[in-house]
Amino acid sequence: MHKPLDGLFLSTREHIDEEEQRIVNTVRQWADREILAKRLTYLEHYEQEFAGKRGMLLMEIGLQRLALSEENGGFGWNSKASAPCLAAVLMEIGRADAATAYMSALQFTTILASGADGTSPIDTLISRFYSTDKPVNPALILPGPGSQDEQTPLFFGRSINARLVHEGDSAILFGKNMRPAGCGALADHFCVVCADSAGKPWIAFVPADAQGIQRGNILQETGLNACANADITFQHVRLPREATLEGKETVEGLYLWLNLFLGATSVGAAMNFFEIVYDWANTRTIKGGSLMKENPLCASVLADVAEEIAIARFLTDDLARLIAMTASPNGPELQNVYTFAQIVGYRVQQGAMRAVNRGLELMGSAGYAREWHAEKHWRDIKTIQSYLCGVGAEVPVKMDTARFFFDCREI
Amino acid sequence: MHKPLDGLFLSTREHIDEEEQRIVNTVRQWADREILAKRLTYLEHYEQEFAGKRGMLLMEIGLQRLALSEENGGFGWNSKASAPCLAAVLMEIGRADAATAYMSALQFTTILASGADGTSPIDTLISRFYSTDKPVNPALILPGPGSQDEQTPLFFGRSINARLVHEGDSAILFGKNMRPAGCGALADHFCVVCADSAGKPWIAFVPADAQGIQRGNILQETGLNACANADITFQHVRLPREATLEGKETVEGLYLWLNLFLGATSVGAAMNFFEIVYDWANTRTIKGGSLMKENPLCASVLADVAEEIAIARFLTDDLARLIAMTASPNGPELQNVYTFAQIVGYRVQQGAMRAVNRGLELMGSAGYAREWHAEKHWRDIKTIQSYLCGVGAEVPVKMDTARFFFDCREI
Amino acid sequence: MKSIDDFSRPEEYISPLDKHFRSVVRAWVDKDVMPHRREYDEDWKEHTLIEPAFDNLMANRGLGIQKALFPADLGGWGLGQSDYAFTIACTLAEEVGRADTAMAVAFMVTYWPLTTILVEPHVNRRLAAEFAPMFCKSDKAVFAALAMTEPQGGADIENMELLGGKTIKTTARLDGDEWIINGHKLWPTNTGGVGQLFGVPCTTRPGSTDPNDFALIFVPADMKGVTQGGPYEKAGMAADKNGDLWFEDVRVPNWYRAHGPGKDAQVFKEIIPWGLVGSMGFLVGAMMNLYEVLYEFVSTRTYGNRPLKENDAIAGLIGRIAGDIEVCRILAYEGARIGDRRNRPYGHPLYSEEVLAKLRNLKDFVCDRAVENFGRAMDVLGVYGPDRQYDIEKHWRDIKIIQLWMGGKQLCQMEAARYFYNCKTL
Amino acid sequence: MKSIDDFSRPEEYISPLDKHFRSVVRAWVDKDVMPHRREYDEDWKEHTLIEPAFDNLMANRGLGIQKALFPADLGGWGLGQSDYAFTIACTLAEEVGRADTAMAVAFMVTYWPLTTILVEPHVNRRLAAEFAPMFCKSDKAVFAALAMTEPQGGADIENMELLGGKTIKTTARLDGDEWIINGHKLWPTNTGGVGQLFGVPCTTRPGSTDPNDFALIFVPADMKGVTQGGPYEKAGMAADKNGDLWFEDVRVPNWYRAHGPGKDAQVFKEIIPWGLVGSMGFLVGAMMNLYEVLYEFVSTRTYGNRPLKENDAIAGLIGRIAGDIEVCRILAYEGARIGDRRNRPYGHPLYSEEVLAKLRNLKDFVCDRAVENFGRAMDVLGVYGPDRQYDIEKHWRDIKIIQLWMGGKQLCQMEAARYFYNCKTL
Repeated sequence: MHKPLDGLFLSTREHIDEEEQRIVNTVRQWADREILAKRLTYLEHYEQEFAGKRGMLLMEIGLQRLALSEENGGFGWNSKASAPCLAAVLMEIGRADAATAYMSALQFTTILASGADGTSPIDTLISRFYSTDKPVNPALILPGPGSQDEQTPLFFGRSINARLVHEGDSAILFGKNMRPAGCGALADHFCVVCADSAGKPWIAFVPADAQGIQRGNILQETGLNACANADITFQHVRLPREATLEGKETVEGLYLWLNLFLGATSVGAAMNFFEIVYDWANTRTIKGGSLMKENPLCASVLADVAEEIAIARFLTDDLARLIAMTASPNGPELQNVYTFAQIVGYRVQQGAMRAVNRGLELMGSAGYAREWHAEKHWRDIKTIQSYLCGVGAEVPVKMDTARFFFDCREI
Repeated sequence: MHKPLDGLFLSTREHIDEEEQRIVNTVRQWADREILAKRLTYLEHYEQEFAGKRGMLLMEIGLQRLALSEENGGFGWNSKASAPCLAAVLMEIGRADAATAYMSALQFTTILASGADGTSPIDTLISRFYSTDKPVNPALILPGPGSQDEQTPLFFGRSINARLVHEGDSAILFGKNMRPAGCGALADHFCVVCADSAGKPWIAFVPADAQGIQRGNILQETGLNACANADITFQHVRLPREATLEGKETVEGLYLWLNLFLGATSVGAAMNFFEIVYDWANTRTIKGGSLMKENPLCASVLADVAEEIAIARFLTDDLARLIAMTASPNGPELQNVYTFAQIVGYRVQQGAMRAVNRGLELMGSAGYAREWHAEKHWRDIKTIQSYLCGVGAEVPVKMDTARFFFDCREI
Repeated sequence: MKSIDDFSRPEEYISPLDKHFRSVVRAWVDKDVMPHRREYDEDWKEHTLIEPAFDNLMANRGLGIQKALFPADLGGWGLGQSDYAFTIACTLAEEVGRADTAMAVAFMVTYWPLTTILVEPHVNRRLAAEFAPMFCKSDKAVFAALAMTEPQGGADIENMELLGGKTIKTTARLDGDEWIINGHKLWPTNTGGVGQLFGVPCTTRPGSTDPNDFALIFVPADMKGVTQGGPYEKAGMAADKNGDLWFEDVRVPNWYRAHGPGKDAQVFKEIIPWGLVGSMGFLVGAMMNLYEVLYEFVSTRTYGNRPLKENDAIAGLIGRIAGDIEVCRILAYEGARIGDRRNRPYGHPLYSEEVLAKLRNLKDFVCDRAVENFGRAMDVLGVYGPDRQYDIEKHWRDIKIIQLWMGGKQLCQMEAARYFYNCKTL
Repeated sequence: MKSIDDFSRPEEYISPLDKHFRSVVRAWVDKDVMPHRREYDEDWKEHTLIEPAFDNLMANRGLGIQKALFPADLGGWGLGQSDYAFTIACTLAEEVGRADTAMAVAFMVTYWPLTTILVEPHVNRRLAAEFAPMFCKSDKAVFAALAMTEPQGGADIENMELLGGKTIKTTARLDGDEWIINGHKLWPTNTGGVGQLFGVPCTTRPGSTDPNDFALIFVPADMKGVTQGGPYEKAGMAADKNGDLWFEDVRVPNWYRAHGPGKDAQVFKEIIPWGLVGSMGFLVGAMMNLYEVLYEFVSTRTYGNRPLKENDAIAGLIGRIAGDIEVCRILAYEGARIGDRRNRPYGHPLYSEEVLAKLRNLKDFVCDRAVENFGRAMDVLGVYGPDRQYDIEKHWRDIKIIQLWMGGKQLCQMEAARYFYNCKTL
């Protein structure tokens, strides 16, 4: 397709300055030249060729240090005010490859959820970890499903399956066969939501080379194939105390960023899906001759595709702006933005998924053949959606929403 | 309910200054004191008591002149930059009474779609018409359904049923049994989309006392009962030429404003519905004793109510901001914003309607009894939604969307 | 033009009487209801227009259909003994619901309490004989009501599975050979002044969950101590009056209890399937009318100067509406058949968890489709959608209440989930 | 625990053979498919694991089910003569689809072209005798394919109502007592190397819309000039191979044409109902497996430290999933029955507009529910949703293709709309 996407999908972004836009544009060029133009090659030789492209993005363009504070050697997109720019960058990466964007989203989430203030010990620790000349593979272990036979501490109903015990200057981490949201098999570090003995939630930053970490077999998963996953066991893993951060608000903050970044990732992937469908609809004929796009029923399906993506992008931008607004003294409260982040996060994934499901309806077997690449977006976005749900589909988010709006106390 | 709605439903509004916010607050006080506090009374004695309250809003608070230019004696909220403020005001009125807000929405649409530049002849004409000490009742005649037996000029597929012929300094209007979007029976003027002999669309401003206007019987309609409707026939209605405005862009502009204003109206009504459901959920017990809101299934329905309204409000704010952005030299193009206005307009109505439909599920017969007022919002919003569709449900909007995003030429 | 009768039904289930019932009721609908139904909303309090139409359907001077369930030897038609009772009920619900679902519910709820004493295998001959003259010999429509809902608790009474009747506040105390009944009910169909006989679920021991303490007692409206309030004003369903009902030391003979301890709780559970199948029939009937109106509109009004139905996108949308009606009709008759299998070796009793859960599920499903499709249809009509002259908006207002009644959507969901997932604590 | 067999079926329609077929196929599924299906995705090219399983189902050394349609005197089971052919097809589709819908389609598509010559009232004895040995005497699974789709035009061939075959590019020319066939087909199930017999829709006069110029000709895969390409790599359905198929001056005897001018077009229309009912069966089977997996997960994993199913909101959500499965199963069997009514006075022929439109509608509906519910179920499993070990994600990938095949969703919508609204120009 030969139209600029920005001219089609409007945005109310007003918080991105020229310098920031330049970085967004650089990432778009990388996407166009390095990935989209060579996509069919990658289909055959994924492993060999693709990893290098991610390296180029993270190292040469420097995205691995984008969200690190200037104090710690980063680009300084480390505040809430950077939310719109970070989201914009992830959309561009997601358009090229959702798995690559997903890993950057986890990186950004790890950094920003840990404060990223340029001064705290954990920020220094994480910054040092990321300031390497190799791509860092991150993994998140979030609260999620519990098991019938055990009572766990909860984060708003979701089971926190990792336990934290503080011993002097150390923190010891336990947890058995926990399922990360992707990347478990290749993670260089884990960002883990865990609970102390009082049940209070914490975040722990865990380098993968720490003693006592076991990984299960590589899992076969629906999508995000570059994010090879495996179950993780922590057996008495000792961390420095400064690798942990306390409090429910910290975890809320993590979800807030995660919803934004995964939303941007899926919207990016969906925009490339739009490009694929655009090309299809502009060349495919039906009913013995007329162009598919000129048939009103097909056009209404095409409209669904565009509409869902447009709305998802709007909502992602809204969430980014809301997060940016919390940086100002009169900004909204965290609990409030947390609720909206959960709502918007789930709606964006749902919208992106609907866009793809609808688009596939028009593509027949081309939607399904690996060759056309449409099916990859479908599998990738679905995987992100399910990961983000954690457990119970949208119910945990619904409970968060009802709790906030209707003052429920027991759900 | 005793919580401020603003604290619950976040907004990304940044374009409202203190002065503007004061007006919004005044309208809210009017809503709380004059309408919401006395609602049960109105149920019995609607006609007698309610009309006066609208007069208070339009005359004493002065809303009838809000969107008029300062040059023509108005408050000066007459530019695209005023979109967020006007939408905010309509939400407050809609919360009190959708029909009252609907009539203000039609007023604002009439004024702004006609240019409202403070200098053009039509603006002067309309401003003079609105500068009276009685509430002006407006009605719109929009493109919509055509009839099997006639070919009409089209506005993107919708039939333009009124014809315009220019004769020297006059314009003559024709049209038979046309169905306005509400208010036909009591209109003081009509804002009519019509077509000239070449099929080009125009807007005409028609005072109701012009010669040659016939009204049909008062219709019984689902909701917006204060906006009594009737079919309208124009038989050689003569207007001054300056009461007409030319061009497809003019009609696109009209839809753009209409979508915003009706969106704000329905969101406002939905927010009051939220308050009703809030009270219900916080007092009603189920399963022999527990509070409804503490049951997870009911809570998830409550969450749907809040979520749909929150998203609808976000999207309305987004549309308002987009319209405001078109005022700046680098702003998006009209065709683009028109498409988004159609998408957002339809999604907002759909979301508001879903919120109400879900909420009613929990209210049992109270949802249905006139006494609780929930059913009024349900009927009012549904009426707005159907009016706005014009004909063919969301299909015309889908066609607009596909045309814009996929360059369809024949649909 | 395709007719509404082209929607599929499971042909193998249909009663031999179906054609006859359908044609006489449809003739009545077209003559007595269709010409007047647009005025019913304003007639909600007085029933000046509505009452004569009911008389023509229900009473002896008309079709006399109110006697249908009574045994033939008592002057009825004996449908209580039919193998097709549910399927015929579905047919009747459809035909009347097509014109006016409120009328359909008011007429069919008259049968509702009577099913507990007139349908095999639970015929109570003595009560049947007692009430037969009231229904079989009248030249006026006679309405009965099942007075379930109480002020506190909403759907709690319908939630028998969970609460076992423990929240029932209406009491029945045996005093010699009479029951003394005290309590306050509200919202039953056919109250607000029209009910002449009430089936009253009450408790003989307040707070008990023992099924033996649940009693279903028949109370004629003219007994001392029975008070009916006036009808509530509602968003729709004007032909169905609902109001308050008070019982103050009302005395009825002890044999006015439907069957006795234990059995009453069972027959009370058994009324639920009737209500659910009836609800589906009402909705399918209303949707068949939706199809008729929509067909006309999309054939004569245009978009792009061609009939709406010739635009592929609109065709897709209205095709989905017709397709949903087809689906719902199949499901409604399958639901009816689940009821009619009650006495067959491969069937399940009406009070079984299986029947209740499956019918709740089907009813929930059909309600959702109806609410969705009427809403969509109004939008297809656009500016004409809210206009009562186009007949869809009235159904839109009316059918929402079908989703809300009998415990509403969420109770349906819970019963289905309990059944399919063997949930213990919902 | 409730079992998958607790979902409703219209009991009155079920074949006396149902129980037998169901139990032997289920035993085969549990033994030969369930233990291996998670590895099928990697086996898409070679079918090293998949082929032996097919042999055990289809060939003489196993259940021998590939002979089912052939007349008994030719070595088959004579199901082509059964009054329950569609209903049994639905049962088989369900049972195999429960394990793997790709396997189900590959196995059942073998019947597909054969229905045109083996099912009453269209039995072509000569062709039946010709092909009977191939299927009835083999110790290996033998696959047939219906080679419809062509490179340009996509679903156009399935869109016979509208296009009358005018876009078909594959030609058949009579040369003496032989047909000479030329053309290029792609994506048929059971190509990519596995097909041994092809039913080939072709035209005897390119561009014609005259039904007499449509020919359905059988072509064994080993004829000179037949070339099968390798299988495509797809997002799912690994057990179903699809590829290109070229016919280059392929000569077959003139009596390999199914029936002849006019009749071929009719029997080609009649295959569509089989495909639609089969599709619904596959989906219901897959959803029954979804229920099994989901039941286990929601019973053992927790939210708020209680089993997921004991949370009312999650119960509501999974209850809706189970409820939809119930609904879809009822509809699938009603669809099957519409097929089995073809020879009854109250039924309609398979080629009739009525049957085609109604089955398209039901298939479209069931597809939507399946796509929706598998997607939801993955989210219920959350981080475990995308994991192949939980078996839902494979179905999720597989069943989407069922929505896309046979002309896809939009063709279904158009046929239903045409029928219900008598549209002329869609």
